[in-house]
Amino acid sequence: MASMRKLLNDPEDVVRESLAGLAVAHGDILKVDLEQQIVVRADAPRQGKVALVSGGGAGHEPMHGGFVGLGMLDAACPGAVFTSPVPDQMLAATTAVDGGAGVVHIVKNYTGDVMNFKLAAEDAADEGIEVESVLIDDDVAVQDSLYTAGRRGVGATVLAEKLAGAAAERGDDVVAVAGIARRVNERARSFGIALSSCIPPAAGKPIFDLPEGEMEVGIGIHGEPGRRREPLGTAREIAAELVEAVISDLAPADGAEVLVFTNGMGGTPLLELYLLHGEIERELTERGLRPARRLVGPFITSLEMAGASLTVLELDDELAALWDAPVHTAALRWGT
Amino acid sequence: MASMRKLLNDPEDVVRESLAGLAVAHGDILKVDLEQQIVVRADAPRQGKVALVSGGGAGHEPMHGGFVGLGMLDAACPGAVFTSPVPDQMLAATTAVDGGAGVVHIVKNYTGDVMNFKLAAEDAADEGIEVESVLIDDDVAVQDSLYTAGRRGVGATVLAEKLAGAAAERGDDVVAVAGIARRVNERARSFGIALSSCIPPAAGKPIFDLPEGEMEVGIGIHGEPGRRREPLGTAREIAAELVEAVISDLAPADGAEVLVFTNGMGGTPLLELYLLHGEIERELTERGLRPARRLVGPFITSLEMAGASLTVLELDDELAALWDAPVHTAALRWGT
Amino acid sequence: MSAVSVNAWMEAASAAIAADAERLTQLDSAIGDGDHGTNLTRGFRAVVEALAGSEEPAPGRRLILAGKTLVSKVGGASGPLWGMALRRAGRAVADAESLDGPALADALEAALAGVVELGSAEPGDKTMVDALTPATQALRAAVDAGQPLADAVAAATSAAEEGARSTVPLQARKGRASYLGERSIGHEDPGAASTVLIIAALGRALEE
Amino acid sequence: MSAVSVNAWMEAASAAIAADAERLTQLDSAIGDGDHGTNLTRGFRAVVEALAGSEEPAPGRRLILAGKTLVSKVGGASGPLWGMALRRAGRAVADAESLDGPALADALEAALAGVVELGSAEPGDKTMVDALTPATQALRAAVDAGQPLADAVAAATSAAEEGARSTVPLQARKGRASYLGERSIGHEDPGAASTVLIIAALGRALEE
Ligand SMILES: Nc1ncnc2c1ncn2[C@@H]1O[C@H](COP(=O)(O)OP(=O)(O)O)[C@@H](O)[C@H]1O
Ligand SMILES: Nc1ncnc2c1ncn2[C@@H]1O[C@H](COP(=O)(O)OP(=O)(O)O)[C@@H](O)[C@H]1O
Ligand SMILES: [Mg+2]
Ligand SMILES: [Mg+2]
Ligand SMILES: [Mg+2]
Ligand SMILES: [Mg+2]
Repeated sequence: MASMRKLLNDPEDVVRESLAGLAVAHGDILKVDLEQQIVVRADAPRQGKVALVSGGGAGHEPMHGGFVGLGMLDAACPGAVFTSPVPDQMLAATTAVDGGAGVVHIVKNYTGDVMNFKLAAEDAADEGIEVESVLIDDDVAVQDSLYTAGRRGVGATVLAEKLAGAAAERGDDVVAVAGIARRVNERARSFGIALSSCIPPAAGKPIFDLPEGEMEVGIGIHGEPGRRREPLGTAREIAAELVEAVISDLAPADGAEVLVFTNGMGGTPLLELYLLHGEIERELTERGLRPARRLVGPFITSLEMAGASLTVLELDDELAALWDAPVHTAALRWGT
Repeated sequence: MASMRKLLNDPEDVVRESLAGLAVAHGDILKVDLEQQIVVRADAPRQGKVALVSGGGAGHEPMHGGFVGLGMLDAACPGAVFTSPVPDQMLAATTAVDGGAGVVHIVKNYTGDVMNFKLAAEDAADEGIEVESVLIDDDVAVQDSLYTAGRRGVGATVLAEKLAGAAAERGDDVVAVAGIARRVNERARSFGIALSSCIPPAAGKPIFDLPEGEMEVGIGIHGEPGRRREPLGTAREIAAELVEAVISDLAPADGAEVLVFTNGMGGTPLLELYLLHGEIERELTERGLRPARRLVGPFITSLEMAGASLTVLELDDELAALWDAPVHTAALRWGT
Repeated sequence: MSAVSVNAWMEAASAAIAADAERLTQLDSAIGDGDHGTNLTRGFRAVVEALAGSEEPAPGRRLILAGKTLVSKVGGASGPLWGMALRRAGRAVADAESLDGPALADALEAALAGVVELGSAEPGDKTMVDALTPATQALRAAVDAGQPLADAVAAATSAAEEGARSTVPLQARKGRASYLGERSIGHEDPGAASTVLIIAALGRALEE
Repeated sequence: MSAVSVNAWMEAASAAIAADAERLTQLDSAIGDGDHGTNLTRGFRAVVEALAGSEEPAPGRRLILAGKTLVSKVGGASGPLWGMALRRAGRAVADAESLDGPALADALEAALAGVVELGSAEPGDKTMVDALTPATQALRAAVDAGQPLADAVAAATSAAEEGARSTVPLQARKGRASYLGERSIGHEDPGAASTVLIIAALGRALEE
């Protein structure tokens, strides 16, 4: 017990007890149902507003609980660490926030998440709630082929939740809100690298060992090893690698305005993350792209993994305006 | 080169290059003078407003550069990692933001910071700028005696910068602004623990080794070992230890309203930090105190150190109002 | 005539998985996210509890309860997959009074079909399907050949073991392990390994 | 008559510190924040550069330039302390044409006074003062006794070494190491260790 390098009591209780802390820290924004293990906007349900529900394994904080609030999610349902939540939770979240205008499920493309959300959506339909499911699969590290479970959902999830949340807030209907989330997914791509593993509470030790001087390239967000190992490069080299992977796949229009999201995996100091962000913007600018919005920080993490991921979203006027719209959550806040 | 687990180019350039990234990420809030290595509010100098300048070694991000902006700091001058900046930087920052109403220096009580800021204040006085220096020394881990360099400045720094920044924004004069910062320092106490060391870029390896199952108790923010080693406790035990250390020294009034600042040292997952925060609030409430404001997250860090610190500030109506006042910086933002 | 007790099966499976949770998690750490052992331990514990609290006599209905419990308690990929498997198994045997050889063969076939319907994995994709498919086939063949249920279950267990071993050289095409591409080669699939435990548990659940 | 060349002194100090930076940083890791080696390496390199770019002939003024450079380039505790030390040393010898024995003794005494004024450390507090104090005293005594400058510098170096060694069993009362309380016992003070290098560098800066 508690002999691993973790601030917790019993590893089995870590998610529930963390939610209890989130609840007391942000009682003005959200409420937590500890029984169902769901986080719900304090003022839910909002009659007539399309509701946004997301969820997934815990361990990616602030995602998703930190994104519940005005202009973003109406509810989040965290599973055990790195384990998709169960349909019961998703259903409880969906019914708790449904304001009669339908509910959008933001689902990251992992076998578990997809299957559990599918079962939940069927249950919700049985209860007469209109559910639109949006699948996020922006990780270019995984080939989207018959030979894989398809691309993983990573950084674009944060952007989709912000932009679709803003669309719901301005009064879009359920199809339109889902449409915004899908547009974000189509126009965004991500790629990540890790400099260390993380320590899932249940395992109590790192998932993999990374020798000094090497990095995992093409990682996901569950502490799993990446597609390949490479000698650790300089920040400049890593920025070039991230940008090349993302931009060659996204293929944005010449001179396009982009949102640049430089994400920390949890254990990378902000000092380094900003340094990397500077290198990334230089790379993007050299390719003729125009960074017009940015997000820098640890927003979709793998516990204390050291590393970073880049997400680039090709903007249009509507998406930029939705990005600028007010948001008031534990992790993202502006305009209020 | 770059063989350590770090996202950087040359370790000698890490601070300057990180500032370059900060500048492109937050051009709406701040500007960076890479030559002088200082971060300045985008709209500085603000004529007639008291200016706030802080600084210290880098490696504590988002402190201080992430606190530059409306309602908080006018300038920050980061030194090398964990090394106090030099008087030239402090002077450059002071002259860049002076709007004729005087400048408040927020100085954390470390030998280097104190000496360098002292020399800078003398230089500023020579140039006719009125400087009030406020010393922050809130860390109860260190006895404030003849036999130490005195208490260290830790978490209260963040609160003092926010509250004094709000006082400056509402138009207080230089003595009043400094007075708010000093009041925060008098009414706040901090205590921290570490579950791992951190890796300063220049050293390239951890400062100390912590065996599995142990923790450093009474740490500062420079990756140095703490006052003592103890067996790693549960989050509940650690919360009790933090609260006891802070509250027994602060000795707040019965039933006092407090601001609870649960700070991550950089490498502790938010999942764990919220869990700890929940335990801390329970402890405080059991002692009859009333948490009325909270700040939870990594705001004053030691690179990727795993661990947490607690700062408790005894509130009064004025301090609570100053806390609620708008702030718009890279790391803290509300009301705008 | 001998039959399988659902309660005894689930208890034996739960005990075996709990005892081997560490190994399952190790396998999942190599090519997944290191939670397979805890996922199934949590799930089967909940199943045993749910069954203990139920008065339902029909084995089919008990299997449905077990499946629903897994869906509600596990999450991840294995929760809905094994949940669907047991629900379908239960429906297949409907109100049959006992899980005798033919009923168990029907149940396993329905379970496999449910897993494939939900997860679309084919044999060779390096998933639990690679263990469940040969186990199901072996059991059906032995039952059809009139072998005693104990022998049929033993044959199914051997087939599952061999199927699990056969996943080692494969490159994963489904689930998390598929993200690793060629790096998934050389490791046993955790879901196949736990399937062996669940099938083998049948052998400790034979009555009469 | 033999004297110390300021340029040669600073160059020798810079080289010695750079060569031993790793060890200084190690010492500072044990009871400080692990930057002492890089702090002084950066600082003395800048000093050598500044002196190379200066035409100033008077050793006193060269020392002042060296001190100002340290203040501007190092930060931390050691930057202002050694900066103040060299500035005061320079002022003490004013426009003297050479840093001969008596001038050097004046310079070191002024340096020590400056460090104490800024940092308020007393001997026994486990700081650079514990090395600089005996070194200064030994040099003054040797010069007063009419010994050759080389011998005086050698005596100062031995005294500094002994002073640095004497910090090992002490509990720190100043600087970062004081935060450790009793845990600071058993380690040599990094600032005392670098002081040894700077004093020893005098021996490689003797002219005539
Ligand atoms: N599409 C699929 N079809 C069948 N089985 C699958 C599929 N995807 C994953 N699995 C099985 O699930 C196992 C992983 O389960 P588990 O670790 O509990 O879930 P997760 O991958 O969500 O962490 C894999 O080893 C594999 O056998
Ligand atoms: N008040 C003081 N007076 C004299 N020397 C001091 C004082 N405080 C610290 N020092 C010296 O400074 C050294 C540390 O220097 P350095 O590591 O460069 O700075 P910092 O402690 O700011 O990281 C200590 O080993 C000690 O010798
Ligand atoms: Mg999982
Ligand atoms: Mg330092
Ligand atoms: Mg798994
Ligand atoms: Mg130091």
